[in-house]
Amino acid sequence: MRTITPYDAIGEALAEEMRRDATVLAFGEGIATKRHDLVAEFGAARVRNTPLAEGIIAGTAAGAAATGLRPVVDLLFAPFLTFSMEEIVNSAGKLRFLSGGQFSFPMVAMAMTGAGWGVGAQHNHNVEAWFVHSPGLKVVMPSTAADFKGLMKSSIRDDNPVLFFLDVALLHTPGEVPDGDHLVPLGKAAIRRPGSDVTLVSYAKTVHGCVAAAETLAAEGISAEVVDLRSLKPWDEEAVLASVRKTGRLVVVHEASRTCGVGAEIAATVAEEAFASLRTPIVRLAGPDAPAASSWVLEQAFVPQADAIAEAARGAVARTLSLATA
Amino acid sequence: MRTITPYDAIGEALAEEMRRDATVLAFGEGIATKRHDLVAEFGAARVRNTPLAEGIIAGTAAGAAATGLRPVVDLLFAPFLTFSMEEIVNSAGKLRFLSGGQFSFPMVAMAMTGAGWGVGAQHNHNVEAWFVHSPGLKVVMPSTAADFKGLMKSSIRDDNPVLFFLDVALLHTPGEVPDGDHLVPLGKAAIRRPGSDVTLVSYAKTVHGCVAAAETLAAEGISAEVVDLRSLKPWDEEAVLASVRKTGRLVVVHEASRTCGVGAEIAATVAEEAFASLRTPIVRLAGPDAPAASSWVLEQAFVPQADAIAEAARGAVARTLSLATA
Amino acid sequence: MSTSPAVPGPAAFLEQMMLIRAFEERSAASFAEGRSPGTCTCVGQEASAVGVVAALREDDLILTNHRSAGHLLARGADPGRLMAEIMGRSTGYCGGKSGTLHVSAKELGVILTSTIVGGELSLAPGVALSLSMKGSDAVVACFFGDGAACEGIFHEALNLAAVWKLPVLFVCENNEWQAFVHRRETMLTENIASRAAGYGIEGRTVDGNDAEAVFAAAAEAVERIRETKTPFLLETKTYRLRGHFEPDDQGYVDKDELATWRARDPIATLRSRLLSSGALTTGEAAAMDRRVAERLDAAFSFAAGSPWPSLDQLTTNVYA
Amino acid sequence: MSTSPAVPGPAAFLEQMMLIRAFEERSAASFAEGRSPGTCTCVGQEASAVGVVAALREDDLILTNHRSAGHLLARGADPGRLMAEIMGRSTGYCGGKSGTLHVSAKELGVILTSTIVGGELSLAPGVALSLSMKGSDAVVACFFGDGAACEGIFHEALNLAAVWKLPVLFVCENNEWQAFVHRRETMLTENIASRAAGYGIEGRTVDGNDAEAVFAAAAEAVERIRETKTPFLLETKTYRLRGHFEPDDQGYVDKDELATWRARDPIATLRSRLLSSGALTTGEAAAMDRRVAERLDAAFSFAAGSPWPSLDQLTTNVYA
Ligand SMILES: Cc1ncc(C[n+]2csc(CCOP(=O)(O)OP(=O)(O)O)c2C)c(N)n1
Ligand SMILES: Cc1ncc(C[n+]2csc(CCOP(=O)(O)OP(=O)(O)O)c2C)c(N)n1
Ligand SMILES: [Mg+2]
Ligand SMILES: [Mg+2]
Repeated sequence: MRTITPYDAIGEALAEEMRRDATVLAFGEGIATKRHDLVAEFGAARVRNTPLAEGIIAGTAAGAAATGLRPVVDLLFAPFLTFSMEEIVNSAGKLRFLSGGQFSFPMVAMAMTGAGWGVGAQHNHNVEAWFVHSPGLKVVMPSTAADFKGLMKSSIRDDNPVLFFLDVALLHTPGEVPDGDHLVPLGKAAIRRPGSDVTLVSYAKTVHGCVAAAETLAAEGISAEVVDLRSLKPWDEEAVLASVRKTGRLVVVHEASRTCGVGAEIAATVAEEAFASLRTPIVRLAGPDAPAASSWVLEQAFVPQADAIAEAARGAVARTLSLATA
Repeated sequence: MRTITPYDAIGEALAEEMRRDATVLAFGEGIATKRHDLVAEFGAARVRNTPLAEGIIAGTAAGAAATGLRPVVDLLFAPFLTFSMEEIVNSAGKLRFLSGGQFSFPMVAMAMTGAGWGVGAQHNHNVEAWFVHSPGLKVVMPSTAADFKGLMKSSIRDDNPVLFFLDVALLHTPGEVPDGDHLVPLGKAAIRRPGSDVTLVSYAKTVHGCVAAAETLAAEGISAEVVDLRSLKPWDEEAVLASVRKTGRLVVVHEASRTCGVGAEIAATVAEEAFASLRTPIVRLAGPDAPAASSWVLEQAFVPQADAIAEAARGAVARTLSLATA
Repeated sequence: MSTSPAVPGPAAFLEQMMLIRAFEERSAASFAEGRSPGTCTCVGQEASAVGVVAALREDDLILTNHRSAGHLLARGADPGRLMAEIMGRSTGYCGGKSGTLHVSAKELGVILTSTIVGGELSLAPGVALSLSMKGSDAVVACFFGDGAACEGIFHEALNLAAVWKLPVLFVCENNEWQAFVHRRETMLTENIASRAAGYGIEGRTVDGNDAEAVFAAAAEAVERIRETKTPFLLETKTYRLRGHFEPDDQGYVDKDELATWRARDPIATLRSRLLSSGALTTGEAAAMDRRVAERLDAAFSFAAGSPWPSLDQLTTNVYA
Repeated sequence: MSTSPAVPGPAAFLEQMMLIRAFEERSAASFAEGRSPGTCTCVGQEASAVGVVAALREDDLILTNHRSAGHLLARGADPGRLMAEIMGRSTGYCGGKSGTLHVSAKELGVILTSTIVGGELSLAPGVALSLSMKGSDAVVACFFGDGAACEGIFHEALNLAAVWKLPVLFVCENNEWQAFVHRRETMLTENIASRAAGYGIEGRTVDGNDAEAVFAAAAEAVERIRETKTPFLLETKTYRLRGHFEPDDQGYVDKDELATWRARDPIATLRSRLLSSGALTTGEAAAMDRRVAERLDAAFSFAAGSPWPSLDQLTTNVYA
């Protein structure tokens, strides 16, 4: 175990996978400048700066992936993905299917997102749900340094295009990372805290809000289970359903806007598959349906915080009780 | 009342609004060729062909909208919107907010979508949920010739960016359109058929499947209410909740892929807001999480059809009964 | 390393072009009969397809656009499997999933037909990157239209390929139309090849209706790419003689322009030139007609007789 | 129709540039003290900003990019409201919603600061379309970087503006850097103005560190645009003397290159030229220093003393 930042954990993951597999390469706007150690070890052909052009960065990744390479591309901030939607969605996501399985697209596209830097809505926009909604893609969004590393390594080894979202608020906060070839499988949630009264499902920075809320709630005698999805596509339906079947109550929390967000999918699936176990209405706690402001106070207020999460959980528990006693 | 195709209804809406308001103009790849009557009436400056470049078409619309014009742009097929995500999402959707309300973006972006032409996943991909998930945008997707006209006219008059999706399967099938200045407000659903046992919520082509299913069900003694959303953002929460509170059962139907689709938002909202009224698990019937194939048989199988809708509704009703008798 | 392709004779070009033309006309007829969906034919542009493809080695790779039947057939695609794909049958190159607009054929080195205008441009540099990182001296031929040259991805692709020294032959088939919009409505310059200078690479315009001229220009360009490891922009000037997408009555097309280009039909021109020079006898020409018709009869009956994909194909091949 | 702007003297340019430089340095200091978020300063590029903006009429409109403080201040923005915006206060031009990266000011004709590289290019033609459909002869100045010139939207915007004859002055501030990537890693050509030919429009490169030269070139370009109704691509060659975004130690920058350009600092150069020619006395120069310092003191205390936006602002101004 070492304590390193998620930023460094990503660096380790890249280095290890590039060492392991000569077809892995990385490119993006400034990656060769910022990760100069990778250039030093693997050479300029495998770690490249690019022109400022997100469309062709993603397209080049797709073309390279279709023909034997395993590119990792850094697209910087999630809103810049708007310039590479065509290549990611129409090419990387669909061409395996459209070719009848002739080609595959093993590539990873990284992008930072979320509140924390006060840079406003053209840098801070959580669009992971777009990709969850699009066929042929996988989507991950880790909350711990260990998962940044383990999920990145698994993403690079995956034979499909993976969107890898990095929550900026977490990127430079050190955390424990196991030594050795640490892999975290795509599609498996982590139970961050077991509990029996209410299930809190979340991912990325709001997982930490959920854990903090669970601690507060524990002091009040409410036992909250915190499920960290980690992978948003595929997402761990089994883990979520098992938890809700146990607790009977679900609060879904994320920073992304509520409407048609990942939380909607979780809530809808639970309302379909574990309806009979629900003892109380599902609650979604999410960012407002608005762009993110730059102003620090507004930026922070955008994100569901521990207090609000605890309050939502309390409400859910209280509501069932009152229904039961009515 | 006249019987015209949705394609012609859109033409009428454009002509009427251009006549009414000199700031309305239309441009796109071939619109001046295909709608030559508009060029004849309003001149080449107000109805323009463009170079083949969706990014700048959408960006030009946003720039023009910010400074006093009301552009309508034809972006042809929904998958081509991937080339204009930046302009639509980061500019048209966010800049009113980011400017503190200094600018507004009255523009309409049209795109065709859905099964019907056998042209495959790079022409046929229902991405309306992306825009529902993005702040500052409105989204409509009509199912009748009258709504194509009335919603287009309202969209042009709206001071916000509106994504207008045209289901290709409906575009050339004539339907009744009221005479005169026919307006349909954004955000209001239509009850296509009243009913009391189960609510079928849908939009675009699958509304017709729901109506057909409701007819079949009626013959079996099951009374289904069909709610046509028409607007996906804002969507008519009130109408859906009222219907579910009455029927206690919800089946949401759309062609778009299920995961994180509009149906997820409807289901999640109902699970939050009308939980106590639900007598049975919510059911979503949607396209598979896969690209659309070109082959006619696969293309049709992608779309939830009347039989499957009726079967889902029957299942919902039967399940409650068995729960009730259990 | 494969050897360079043999120089094909004009008669071989003629027969290839006739096959392509006949294929497209049957495909359009099949649409008109309601047996297949609409399609974008390459009628009028056959010389560009056969000339460029003939200049490629077997290990060179191809990406193309919605008007790809010519490129595929010139590359040796089986007309039966191609038509089966267009008809959405399980025996097509992509099992019916692609249909007419996204056909790829790995076995032929055809990585992509992109029906997203510009999609081929976005993937081409990456394909070339794979080749060059493998140490191969193969090149990638990327076919696109004058319309695609208006898309931002054209700019990004040419610039990246130039800066990274990627072996891409960018082939702009300038057919004067972009669906229902004339090229002149979309740019102030007459040529697209002149844009190459802005990226620091070479460009050249060639008569796209002359298969031999196209072949010569493409062969030279390919050679330069292999030598210099720098992309090249080749523009073939040609004309879309049929409509954009079936059905299309071309009512919006200037009659004189169409007549001018009909008179320059690449097939009729070459055929009559060969016949009048004696390089081809009427008997040989008739034999060509017969061979083409026979191949297409066989192809269409293979396709029409092939099974539909089974419904489980709805969700296969989504993930690896 | 507004009248043309008076020709500003070099002393006026100098004082404007000094204000901009001091504003940026204080803004960077404010970041370092944890009082405002990171920011992209235009240190080193002041001459390009003041020269172009001075060539505009009051009714001309501006779109710019993430390095916009110079353009805004040259246009007459209030440093207090600008700093308040950067600090996220309710008294900023956008009520604190924009922050440093998206400032617009309708009252100044500044339609947009785009922090999406290329966003300014995507909106500019539409803004120009509004002007020309209103029958105005005003122009749109669109500032962007050499990096933005690599984005596809650059290509699309220039081409559309050319074809539609839109009055846009495209100003490429070529500062040799694109965040952490040197311009030479992103293109094979030395100049961006040379790309104008590919769109059939005029382009010109000017010394971007000489405010008077920039002014002269911009004034001529604007005149041509008004006359010919054709866009123009003006490239100002300059250099980013500070890092990309605070904090940035520029450890990746070649020391010699930096030293060369430091020696060409547009403010120091002009100031010493004016002082040595006698056009400016040391007393006048000192008075300038004082005025600038006073204005900025006032601006920063206004900003720091301004209230934060109220939390209801989270969801206001989303829809009209
Ligand atoms: C991104 C995108 N925009 C628009 C279309 C619709 N469309 C298909 S082909 C075509 C014209 C293409 O023109 P060009 O590139 O010159 O090729 P051509 O058809 O002339 O061979 C258009 C507009 C598309 N398929 N993809
Ligand atoms: C679409 C997009 N891609 C990447 C970025 C990140 N970024 C911000 S500024 C910048 C460099 C811009 O270079 P240039 O256009 O030359 O402007 P300069 O900063 O040199 O003034 C980059 C890569 C961004 N903001 N937007
Ligand atoms: Mg063309
Ligand atoms: Mg720069």
